[in-house]
Order: sequence, then C-alpha cells, then structure tokens
Amino acid sequence: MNMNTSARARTAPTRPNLTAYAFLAPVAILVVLFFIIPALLVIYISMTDLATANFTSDVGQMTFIGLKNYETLFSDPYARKIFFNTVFYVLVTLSLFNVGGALVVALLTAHINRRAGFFFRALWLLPRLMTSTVYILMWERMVADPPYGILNQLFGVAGYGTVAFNTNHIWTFVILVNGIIGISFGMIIFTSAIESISKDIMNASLVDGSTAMQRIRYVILPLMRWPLLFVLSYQTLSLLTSYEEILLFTNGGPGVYQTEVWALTAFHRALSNYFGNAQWGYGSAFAVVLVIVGIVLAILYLRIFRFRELVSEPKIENL
Amino acid sequence: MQVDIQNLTKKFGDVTAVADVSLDIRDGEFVAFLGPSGCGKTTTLLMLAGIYKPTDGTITFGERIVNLVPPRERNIGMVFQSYALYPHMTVFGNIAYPLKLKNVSRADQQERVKRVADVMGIGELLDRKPAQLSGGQQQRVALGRALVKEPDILLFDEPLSNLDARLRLTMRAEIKALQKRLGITSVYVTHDQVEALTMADRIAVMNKGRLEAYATPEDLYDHPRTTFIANFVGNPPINMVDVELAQENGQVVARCAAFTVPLDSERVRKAVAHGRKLTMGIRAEDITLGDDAALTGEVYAVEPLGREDMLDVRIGAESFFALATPQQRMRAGDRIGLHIDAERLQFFDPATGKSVLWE
Amino acid sequence: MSHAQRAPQSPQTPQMAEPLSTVADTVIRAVRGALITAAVLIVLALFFGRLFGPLWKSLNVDESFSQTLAGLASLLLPLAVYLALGMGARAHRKRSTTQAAVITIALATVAVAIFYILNTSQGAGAAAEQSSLQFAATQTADGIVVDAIEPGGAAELAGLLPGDVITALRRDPITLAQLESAVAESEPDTPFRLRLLRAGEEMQLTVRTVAVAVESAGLKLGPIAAAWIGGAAVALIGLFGPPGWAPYILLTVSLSPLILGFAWLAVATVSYRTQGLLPIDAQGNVGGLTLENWSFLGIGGEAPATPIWSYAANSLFIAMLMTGVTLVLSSMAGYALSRMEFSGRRFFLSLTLILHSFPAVTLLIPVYLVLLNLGKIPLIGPHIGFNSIGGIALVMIAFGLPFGVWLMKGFFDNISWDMERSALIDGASRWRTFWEIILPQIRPGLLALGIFSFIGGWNAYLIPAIFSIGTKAANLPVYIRTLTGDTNAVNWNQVVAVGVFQMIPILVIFVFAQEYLLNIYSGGSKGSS
Amino acid sequence: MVKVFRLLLVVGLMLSGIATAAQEEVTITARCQANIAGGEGWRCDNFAAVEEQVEQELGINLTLNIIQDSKGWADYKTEFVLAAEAGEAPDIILSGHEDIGAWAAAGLIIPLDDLIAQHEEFADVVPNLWVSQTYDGKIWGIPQDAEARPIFYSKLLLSDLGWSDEEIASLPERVRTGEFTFEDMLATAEQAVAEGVVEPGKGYYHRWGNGFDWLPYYLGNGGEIMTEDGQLVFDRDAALAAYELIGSFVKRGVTPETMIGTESSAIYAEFAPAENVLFYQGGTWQWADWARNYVADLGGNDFLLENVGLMLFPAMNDGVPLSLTHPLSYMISSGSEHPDVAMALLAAVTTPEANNRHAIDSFHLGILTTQVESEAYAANPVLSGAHYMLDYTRFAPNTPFYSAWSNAYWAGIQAAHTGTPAEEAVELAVTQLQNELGDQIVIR
Repeated sequence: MNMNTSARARTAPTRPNLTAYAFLAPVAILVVLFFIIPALLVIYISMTDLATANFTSDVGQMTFIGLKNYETLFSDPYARKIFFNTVFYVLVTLSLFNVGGALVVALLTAHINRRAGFFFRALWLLPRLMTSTVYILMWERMVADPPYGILNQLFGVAGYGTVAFNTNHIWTFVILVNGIIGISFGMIIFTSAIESISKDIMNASLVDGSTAMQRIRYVILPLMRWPLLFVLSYQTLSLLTSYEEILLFTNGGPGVYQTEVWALTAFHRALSNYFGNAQWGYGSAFAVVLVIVGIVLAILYLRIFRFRELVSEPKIENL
Repeated sequence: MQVDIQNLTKKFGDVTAVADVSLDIRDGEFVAFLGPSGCGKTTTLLMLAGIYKPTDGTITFGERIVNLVPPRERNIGMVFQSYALYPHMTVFGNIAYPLKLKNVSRADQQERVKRVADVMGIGELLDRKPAQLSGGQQQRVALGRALVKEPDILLFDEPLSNLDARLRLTMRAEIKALQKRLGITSVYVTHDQVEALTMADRIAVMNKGRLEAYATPEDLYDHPRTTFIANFVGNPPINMVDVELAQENGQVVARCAAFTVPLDSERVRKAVAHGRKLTMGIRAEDITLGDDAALTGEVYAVEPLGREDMLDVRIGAESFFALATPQQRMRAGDRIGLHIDAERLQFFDPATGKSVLWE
Repeated sequence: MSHAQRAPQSPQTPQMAEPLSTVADTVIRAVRGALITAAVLIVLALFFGRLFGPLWKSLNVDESFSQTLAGLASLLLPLAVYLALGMGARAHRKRSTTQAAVITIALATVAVAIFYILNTSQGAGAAAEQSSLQFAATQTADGIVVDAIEPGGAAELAGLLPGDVITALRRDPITLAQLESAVAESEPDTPFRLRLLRAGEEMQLTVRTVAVAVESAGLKLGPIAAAWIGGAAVALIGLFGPPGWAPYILLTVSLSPLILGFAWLAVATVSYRTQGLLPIDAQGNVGGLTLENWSFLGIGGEAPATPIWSYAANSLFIAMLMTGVTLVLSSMAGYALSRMEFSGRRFFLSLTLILHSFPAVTLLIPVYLVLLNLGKIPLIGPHIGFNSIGGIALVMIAFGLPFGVWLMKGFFDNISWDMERSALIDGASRWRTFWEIILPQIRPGLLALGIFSFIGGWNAYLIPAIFSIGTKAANLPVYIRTLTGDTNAVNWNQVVAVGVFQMIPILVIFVFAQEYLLNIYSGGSKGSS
Repeated sequence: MVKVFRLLLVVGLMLSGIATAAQEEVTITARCQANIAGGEGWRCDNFAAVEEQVEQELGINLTLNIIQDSKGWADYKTEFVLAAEAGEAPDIILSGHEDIGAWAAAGLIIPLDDLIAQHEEFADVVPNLWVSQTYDGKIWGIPQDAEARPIFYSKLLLSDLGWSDEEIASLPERVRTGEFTFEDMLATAEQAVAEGVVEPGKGYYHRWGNGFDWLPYYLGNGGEIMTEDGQLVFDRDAALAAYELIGSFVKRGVTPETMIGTESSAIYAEFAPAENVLFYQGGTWQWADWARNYVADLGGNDFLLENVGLMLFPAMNDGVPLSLTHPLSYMISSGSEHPDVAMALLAAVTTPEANNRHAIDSFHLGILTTQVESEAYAANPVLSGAHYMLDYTRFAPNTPFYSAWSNAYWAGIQAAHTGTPAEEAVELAVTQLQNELGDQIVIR
C-alpha cells in the first residue's frame, strides 16, 4: 500500500469539502484578523508618517509618504549597528545555546541514568516556563554592581575584584539570558531523536567496542541531521523576532544601542518612547524588514524540509 | 445485498492503484480478494466502504449507485487488520458505538450488544478495555462491532493476519460459519491463499491493480488463467519450467536445458497446437516419486511439514518442489525418479503469461 | 545513515581481548588526551579571542563577549588538562591502581611545572616590584599604630609620624591586614587617604604608594605547593572518579545560574533587602528576615489598596481562555489538515508553517488597529477589543495558533487511519469521529499543548502590557513590572515576593506535568521528519 | 401584560428622571504616574481629598476612578495614546509637559485657556511654569509639580578635602552668583580623586541613562533648542562644548566609565551615605527616597540635611548657573465628557494645602507663589531652600519633535562618553537629526 508517496495535485476534480472548511474556519478567521490584515496594514503604515502627533486609527487619514521611511532607515547612522547587533546576537545565541547547548544537554542527559536525565531536562525547561519579568529580575540582580550583585558577591568571596557585569559584559549576559531559555526547545527535539535511534544500532556499536565519543560521532550525530536542521532554522527565526527578554533586561542599552536588536527597534520606535511622540510609520518600516526576512526564511525552510513529504495525502476521501 | 462493480479505477496522483476492475457479488456470497501486498485489493475494499472515492467506474449496492455515498449511509460492517478498536471505550462501548450513532435506545443497545457478544463468546468481557484483551478477543470484539448493526455487507481487511496460527484456524471456521448462518454478503481481503481458498465462494485474484481472475476456488486451482494465478494459488508454489515442446517419434517431448521428458495427454496436445515454446507448470502434488521414471533428480533439501515432506529436487539447473511421505525418509543427496502426471500439467504463453489451455 | 549501518557490520575484535596497557602506553595516552584537550580549548580561545572578537569589534557590535569567553577558556585550561591526564590513565587501573596513581601524579606535577613557568615568564617584570607606603605598623585595639617610618619614603613625604594611629582608609574603618593587602594590590602612585589620630587629634593625610623592589624574586613555595596539590587532586578525580560522573558535573555547573537565581529569589522574598545572596537588615548586617514582603497577601503586614487578586484573576482568565480556545481551535484545524481532503490543503499547510515562524510580535502596531475595530462590534465588541481580557487573549491565541495547529497536526498524523475509518463506517459523521474517537487518542498532545498555553497565558507580559489600560485587563506580570517602573524607591523584595507568588502555579504544574511538558514538541517534529 | 410593562417603563423613567434632576452623576477617571511607595501618591490622591468639596461646589454626585502606578514613562505614555484613540482615555492625565506638543497636535488633549479663566486658583501658579504648559499659543496643561534638578554634594567629603564649614555652607550661594563655576566643580572633584578622598571615578556622578538631565550641558553652553517662533534648532558650538565637557568626565578620572548603564539604586546606595561620592547630579525627589530607603538607619532626613547639600548647575561657558525643571502637568483628554468638572477638580488641587501634601511627601518643589509662605513648606529646609532654583530653571520645549531632537542629542552624549571625539559626536547627532527631522530642524 504505497499510495501515500505521491503528493501531486490530483487530476480528478474535488468538490469543496465544507466539513473541512468548517473545521478550519475559526483558525482561518483569526489568521486573517491577526496575521494577514496586520501584515498588509504594517506595510501601508510603513509608508505613512504616522506618529503620536498625527495619530489616527483611520487608515484613510494617514499621510502617504511613499518610501521615505525606508530612505531614513537605510541612512540611519545606527541601523547598521543594530543590524550587526542582531546578526551577532542570533548567531552566537543560536550556535552556543539554542543548537549547540541544546545538543550537548540532550547528549549528556541521554548518557546518564534515565531518571536523572529526565530530571535535568525538566530543570532546563524551567526558564521557558518562568514569567519573563521574574526571570529578568533574577538576572538583573545576578549582574548588579556590588553590594547587590550576586556574581560580584561570589567574585568577592573568591578574591577577584569587582566586575561591571551589567555594563562591560552586558552582551555576554544578554546572550546567556536568552540562550538559557532557548536551550529547551532543541533539547526536547534532540532528545526524542536520540531516543528514537534504534536500540539495535546502539547495541551493535557497543558490541563493536566503541567509546561514548565514537558512538556520538558515528552513530548519533549522522542520524540527527534532520532535527539539527529543523532546530537551527526554527530557532533562527525565533531569535530574530523575539525581544521581550532584551526589552526587560537592558532595553537595548546601556550604551549607544549597545544591545539593541532589530525587532526591539521596531517596538521602541512605535510603541515605547521615553519622550512621547512615537514614530509609528518609521517603526513599521523596521517591522516590515523583519516580516520580509521572516517570510523569505520560512519559504526557504519549506524547501529544505521537503514540504512534499509533509503533505502526505489523507487516507480518507471526501464523499 | 448484491454488489456490482463496473470498470472500477482508482488513481492516486500518477499511481494507478486499481485499474478497470469489474465484478459482481451475489447476495449472501462470500468473496475473497486475493493478491500480494500493493495489488489494490484493500483499495478496492475501501472504495466499497466509502473511504475512497472511485476515480472511474461505478459501485452498485443492490439498485443504488453508491460512488458518492458516505460510509455511514452504506450500512456496512468492517473488520480491520489492526482491529481498530477504540482504546478509550470498553468492549461494550465499542460494540454499542454503531448503535449509539443510530440513536438506538439504551435498552435496545444493551440487548443487542449482549446478543452479539454472546454469539461471539465475549459476554463476560463487556466491561474491559481493549488493552486488557488478547488478540483473539479483540478480533471477536471487532467482529461483534461490525455485526451489531446488522449490516448489508461485511468487509474484512486481512482480519486474521495478526493472530497466531492456531487461532487463525479457529477464527477462519467461525467467520465462515457465521457468515453462512447470517447470510450477509461479505468481501474478504487477504494475501493468504489458504484463507481465500477455504473460506470464499469466489475469489478475485488481483495483481498490480488489475483483476487477474474471478472464479471459485476449485476453478482457480485447476484452471489457472495466468502464470500469476498459478504461482499465487497453491502451496507449495507450482513448479514452472520454460520448455520447448517437440514431436519425437510420434510422441510429444518437453525439452529444456536440463532434461528432456516425453509427455502425453490431451492438454499437452492442446498446448502443442498453440506453439512450441511454452512455460510448463507442474504442481508438486502431481509429481510422484518412483524409481522407474523418465526423469531423475537429486534431492537438494528436505523440508518436513509434518504430514508430508517437501522436497527441493534439482535436475540440472532446474529446481522442482515435490512431496514425499515422511515414511519415504528422503535425505538430501538422494537420487530419485520423478513421475509427472501429464493430465494435470498447465501451459502458459511465456510472452503474455496467459494460459494456453483456459480462456 | 551510512555510518550507522556500517557500524554494526564491521567485524571488530572486542576491546577486552586487547592486552593490558603498559606504562608507556598509559603515559602516551594520558599526554595525548591532555594535549588534545588543551588544543581544543586553545583553539576555542583563539577563535573567540583572535578571530571572532575582532570581527564583531570591527562591526562596532561588541568586544567584551569574546573576551569573556576567551577568559573563561583560559581559566578552565589547567583544570581540563589535569582532568584529562587522570582520565587518560584510567585504563591503567586494570593493571595496577598504585601505578596508575603514581603515573597520574607524576604527569600532573609536570603539568603544574609547565603552567608555572608559562605564568611566571609572562609576568616576569611585574613580579619583582610591589607597591608600598613605606612604614611599619602594628594593629592595636585603637587602630593601626605606626611604629617606624622609612626615611625619605612615601609615608615620611606625606608627613606621617611614628605614634600616629591610623583608624580608617577614607571613611571606612580598616585593619592593618586590610590596609596591607589594599596597598599591595594598588598601582604605584595610588593615593591612600588615611584618617588618623595624632595626639588624640583627628586628622587626615594622603600617602601615595611607591613601587618598591621585592628582595627575592625566587620561587614562592606556597603558591606552587597549592597549585601542585590542587592539580594532583583534580587529576586523581579524573583517575578515580566514578564512571560516568562527568555529565552530572557538567549539567549541574551549567545550571548554576538558575540555581543561584532561585536561591536569591528564595532569600529575597523573606528579607528586607539583600546583598548578593545574603539577607541584610537595616544596620547593614546579615539578618533581617521578614514576612512583610508578603503583605500583599495579608501576611506579615497590611494589604495594599490594590488587591493582588484582581491581577491574579486577570492572569487566570487570560490563561484559561488561551488554553480552552487554543486547544479547540488548534485541534480542529490540525485535524482537518492531517486527516481531511479539500482543495487548498497544501496552501493551508504551507501557510501554517510559514506563520509558525512568522515574526508576529512585529505586528503589534497594526494589531492595535484591528483590536480597535473589533471593539466597535456591537455587543461582543467590548469583550474582544482593545483593553479587554478577551482581546488580549485573542491576540495571544492567534499568535500561538500556527504553532498549536502544527503541533496538533503532528499528533493526529500518528493516529491509526483504521480507527478513523472504522468510526466512519460505524456511522459517525466527521465531527463525531473527531470529537468522540480521535481526540481522546491524542490526550498527551492535548495535555502538552494545554499546559503550555496555560503557562503562556499566565506568564504573558508584552501583549497585556501593550493592550491593556491601567488595571482593567492587566495581569500579574504587568503588575510586577509596574512595581519596578523607572521612578525610584522600588521595594525590590516585595516585587520578588509577588514574582514568586506568580510562579507558584507554574511550579505546581511543573512538578506534576513534567512528562507532558517534555513531550510538547514530539508530535510536531515527528510530523515532518 | 403589555400594560404592566408600559406602566413599569413609565415609572422607571420617572424615577430615573427624578434622580438626575436631583444630582447629576459624573464619573471622572484620573490617571497618574506615581510611585506610591515614594510618596508621590498625592498626584492623584489629592482628587479624592477634594472630591466632596467639588461635589458641593457643582452640586453633582461625583464618582472618582483613580488609576496610578509606577509603570515606566515610556509605557505610560504609549498607554495613553492607545487608550485615547480607543476612546478609553481617562478624563485627567498626568504627564510630562513635553508631551503637550505631540498630544495637542494629535488632538488628544484640549486647550485650557478658557477654563483657566474661570478658576482664580490658577493665578497663584509660579508664572515661569506656564511657559512649560504652552504650545501653539495656548495653554494645555496645569502644572502639577516641579522640581529642581540640582547638583548634590557631600559635605563630609568636602570637609575631608579641607574645606571649612563656612566654605561649604556658602557653596550654593557662590554657585548662584557664578563665582564657583562648573570647571571649579570638576577641579574639586579631580582634587578629591588625586588626594584619595574619594576612589577614582567617584568625584562626579551624573545621570545613568537618557533623560532631561543632559540638557543643562547644552543650555549652559549657550545652546538653544527652540527659537521664539517655534523653530527647532541644534547649535553645533553648544553641542561641541557640551560633548567635550561630558567626554572630559571620564578622561579626568572623576566619573566611572560605566556610569551610563549603572542601576539607579546602585548610585543612590553610593551617594546617599555621603562618604563615597563627592558630587551627584540628581533631582530633589530623590531626597525622599534616600531618606526612606538608603540612610534610614543613619538618621534619614536629618542625616541628609547634615551631610548633603544641593546647588544649582554651576555656570558653564554661558556664565550663568542654571537648573532644570521638568514640570508634570495635568491635562484633560479630548474624550472627556465633563471637562468642566475635571477642571474644577484641577482647580481644587491647585492650592498650597493640596500641593504641599505631594510636594513635601515626595520632595518636589511647590508650584504656587504662596506656597513658599505656607508653614509646612517653609518647615522643609530642602524644598524652601531650593525654591529659588525655580528662578533659574529651564525647560525642555513643547514640540512633537523634541523626542527626535533629544534622541539625537543623547546619541552624541553616549558617543562622547565612551571616548569618541566631540567633533564626531556632534556629526553623529547632526546626521541623525537631519535624517529623522529633515527640514524641520535648523543646524547652526
């Protein structure tokens, strides 16, 4: 029965399946309301000069100014800095934590006592479950100056001097803060991939007398190609677009856009401005850039992920 | 309920799963669909069930064309290979489910489930969950669920293949007896020829989506229309040799690289009329062992089957299955003579695989 | 794939048959292991320090990160090398435990020597000089009594006299030991403002440190002995540690930030203020535990005017709405995408996947406009528009739906088709099949998604913060943030107490539902692998 | 049945008619940014205190809906804008006066000139403060509080440095007269570091992040933000001088490199005990916080009075000392159904009695001329002593574009602070200003 391999469009005409559409309708409505319409709106707003001073929710009353916001964006002296900040942040967090760290944690927990492994994985899940506000509070205190900072207190006890963690080493901690949350996603996927590796293969390699490292190198990793790719791509986008923790932790500072990332800029410009007068139009231009990057990457991933195999034909037909 | 299938075709994209199948099933008849996996028999069954929609052709239940009738309006019962019991319901819940869907009153549900369960011998299991049942019990529950709504047609999708050999034998007999008693038109999909041969009134042999033959078990066995049927029906499998038939001294001889053997029968003569190069089929039970035979071969392997021994006899490069009684005590390496019953031979056109004896 | 299949086929003699290793083998193996370990760390340090760091520095992004990492690598290097030496000699234990220990200690000694030479050759110049204030003193109960002043030295230059009693450095009381170590650590020409008593009179003086040559620049035995003992001990841990201990250490160490953070949370909630991990009372001493931070619950003090429960109720509503709606909608759509045939199916599937990774948070600006317009719908508008719990939940539900749908589709994909066919043949409609037969089968998936949605809703900060006004629809995380707003006088410990209060339900769920939580992505990832 | 219904309907209507005739029901929502723990609660709580008075005056039944929390300013302002557009704005909103520009332009708030004329209480407001409430020739806000953003100094450390008590006591006056300049202050800080009286970098602490507090450096060096006729300007020379000055703090060793980004609480913890940091640029309201949360165990307010002093920003290139005030204003949103009632409430809280509650509790300066004479205010030596600063005070301008201006200026400050040459910092600010404001800005 290998009729499920082909996913080509069928030639026989299909009647509209009202049941299926009924099942999908609620989600479709929400998607239109909160993805499609906003995506179109944000593109339009990015071509207006909407700001607090001429704020209106009536699309018709916004002043269309064409691509002016994009011109401003591309000549913004800090756009370049923010762009590379984002690249740096995504690359480092991704490689050291969301993928690399996740893989290490998954491998380590797979090679110890089953219950202990489960326990450690559960612990690693905690940061993702914590409220960002409390989680960040914890980190703010961690890196604070003496006498409040936890790390500085430990450094003091160990005989090292005071370190300005929250200013001079802030990137390290921005990455840590996000990376520690980020590990769990990859960890879970890698773990289930490792566990699904057939016991026979593992036993066979054990009989062959391979060491743990050899087993990882020759048995586990080659079988992990797919999950690795998946986590890599999915987490790239997550990191690219999430900014809540940075907002709460450094709010892009403390120096000149020191830890500002692109998505945060969109937020800052439009929805958070210390002196009032938020620039909605300009902020939207930042958002649009991300939206475009997101869609392009997502389509790219669809190709990588062999989308065709994903859409195996349903084995019940609509009569 | 009689079923009529006309020019039934099913395509999945470019792949044709079922091609132009036509057959009719009489009211109360037990029909088996037989074929190797991937031959389209299950697809055909699922089209009968209303799970798949035919790409072409028609399916008629009684007078009604049901091509586009959803499963719940077909009044069929079906037993799956995996049993497909609902794990979150009790046995009672499983059997009663079709009745519940028909809005049968609670009291009636109770009564009908009880009746079916008693028939199936699972009356004491009604409170259990499927996970607590043995394979055979699950099978009975599945059958009970299919029967409880008194379907017009019963569909079986390899229902016995997950059971152990002994249980399979019992269930085979039970299903057959039950079907005869209730007189429900049944379609039974299997790749096990023994099941098909022992249970079915008629067998539809399918191969690569096509209907190879549709006949009674005896007819299929004795008059295989194609090499595929001959090969597929019968255990041990029929011996096939590519031979050249020739007239020698007024006698027909079959000649191949390994041997030459004189043959004489009506069938042989009919075959000769068709051509000289043919595929000759000899069933193992039509070979008798004896010392004064025209053919001698060497026993290559002996496979004791209990009641008899199956021999793999080699003549040159050709290999034949033959049967011997255990008392004959054949051993590998023994040289024996082979007697071929020329009246039981089958001949096929090697190019088309079609029988030259039967249409 | 190829490796995996080849591995079991390759006929190899099991290792047990190998002859026991000789001393030479062991030494070679241990040294090789140590060298490889060192090489890996050095390459990492070089990569981050020499290649990686300058790249980001040149792009004006950051330079500290690479330094932090490179520093960490160099800190770990000796430890790793000692460990690797010990682990390399492990195999020798089969032959002779004593021999193995001797080899390990010998190798560790060599390593300590090498590190020492490397260290001293780096800081050779600096080691010969030391800062000094050039006077001798003794500690008494009154303070530091100056005994003698070096003629022409820094102290004399500043006007310090014998008999002066030094009481404080600047305004901090100080002991002789503290003063000496502060002087020793200081750069030359650092001013030391000393408060002192001269003939009962209080006065101040500034003495500047000068660099003084240290008489003997030879070997300092103390540090060397310490390094040697430490190195040997670490190496012996590598040699005798129980098998398979390394992962435990690594996992525990890597979790240490969390452990520290939680420790602080625990301490902070029950103290007036904290310094580092210590509770501090009003006098600046360790102590001062209190329940006052929990006054928002009516514990240990007067409850504030704004009851915490209204925020908690909002949190709960948002979380429950999210859970319920997300579960129903995601499973319905996931079912349709997994099990049903309809035109546009491919489109919907790819849309789900694209939206799944769509930067939804960048859409907050237009989403506000959408919410405004939803609010104008008669009757239900006020409940689903801007500044309503429903509206906030709706936005969060919508943003989470692609993930939920994709997840559910994955779980449905794994359900037997026969079961569903059976239900249809039994006479069920598609809806009843879904609701009565298939949905019960994906209970673990529903639980996982449900718990995640609940926690997501309970924890939500950004969207409630933006789309709520005042207290009407604000939830606990928003409340916590308003407590820490950028004006002054934040009662941090109360903030932490509220934070911990907010986390209680999560911790409870976490304790009881770990296995479902750890299951969350399994359905989804299988669907596409 | 129908008849009964009609009857009920009529009775109901009559009853409700009686009720309204008797007393109009009015609900007023007021939203304030206030740190209740920091004594700022009176910003909105004052309304509750005058509720009955206003009810009697107007003969209405007033329901007050007060919302206040210490949400960050950025979130707070966004919230108002979003709420206003959604028609859910509070009647009275308290915000920084600089928001008047943008909010008036967007039509989110209403001009108050006519309403002000109806209440004599407003005549008492310090005249200088109305400047900050004016935009486009109209008054849009009622000052709620003002403050001085002075420079604090540690008397302890100055005496360590050898200053006599008289010298210390006369410092504010010497600053006021221009005798003691900003350069003198930095030199003093430098000396303190050199003599080890303070640790390196602890001579002068300034603000830790973006804010108004940076304006004195620009204004004190002759800078101008907006001309009389409302033209936004950026003065290269003033900016250059400001950036040079800001850049010199770290170079001269009186300010730590990591000053920008340090947590405010860490700064307070260092400065408030008066024995670590010599000069600190802060705000009067911080005094209350220190007394309550940082030096309570040392004696609180009394300790501070004895050991900490405050002075104007000493004269820079301009030659005159200055202070900065960022008055908060009550504004009435255009969505308010009862602006007259809201205004009556505002008038009722614009009295020495009401304003003192807030000013004294939270250490903000009074806004009324008669307030200085009031006993309670006079009894607070910090406030009454700093009241003169209002005469030297400067404001940020009310323009929708101040935010862009300020962000550009701030970008230059950060650059200068981290060692970028002042000329480059100026270019950076100018580029950003031109990029974002185009022809709205004049660079000169």
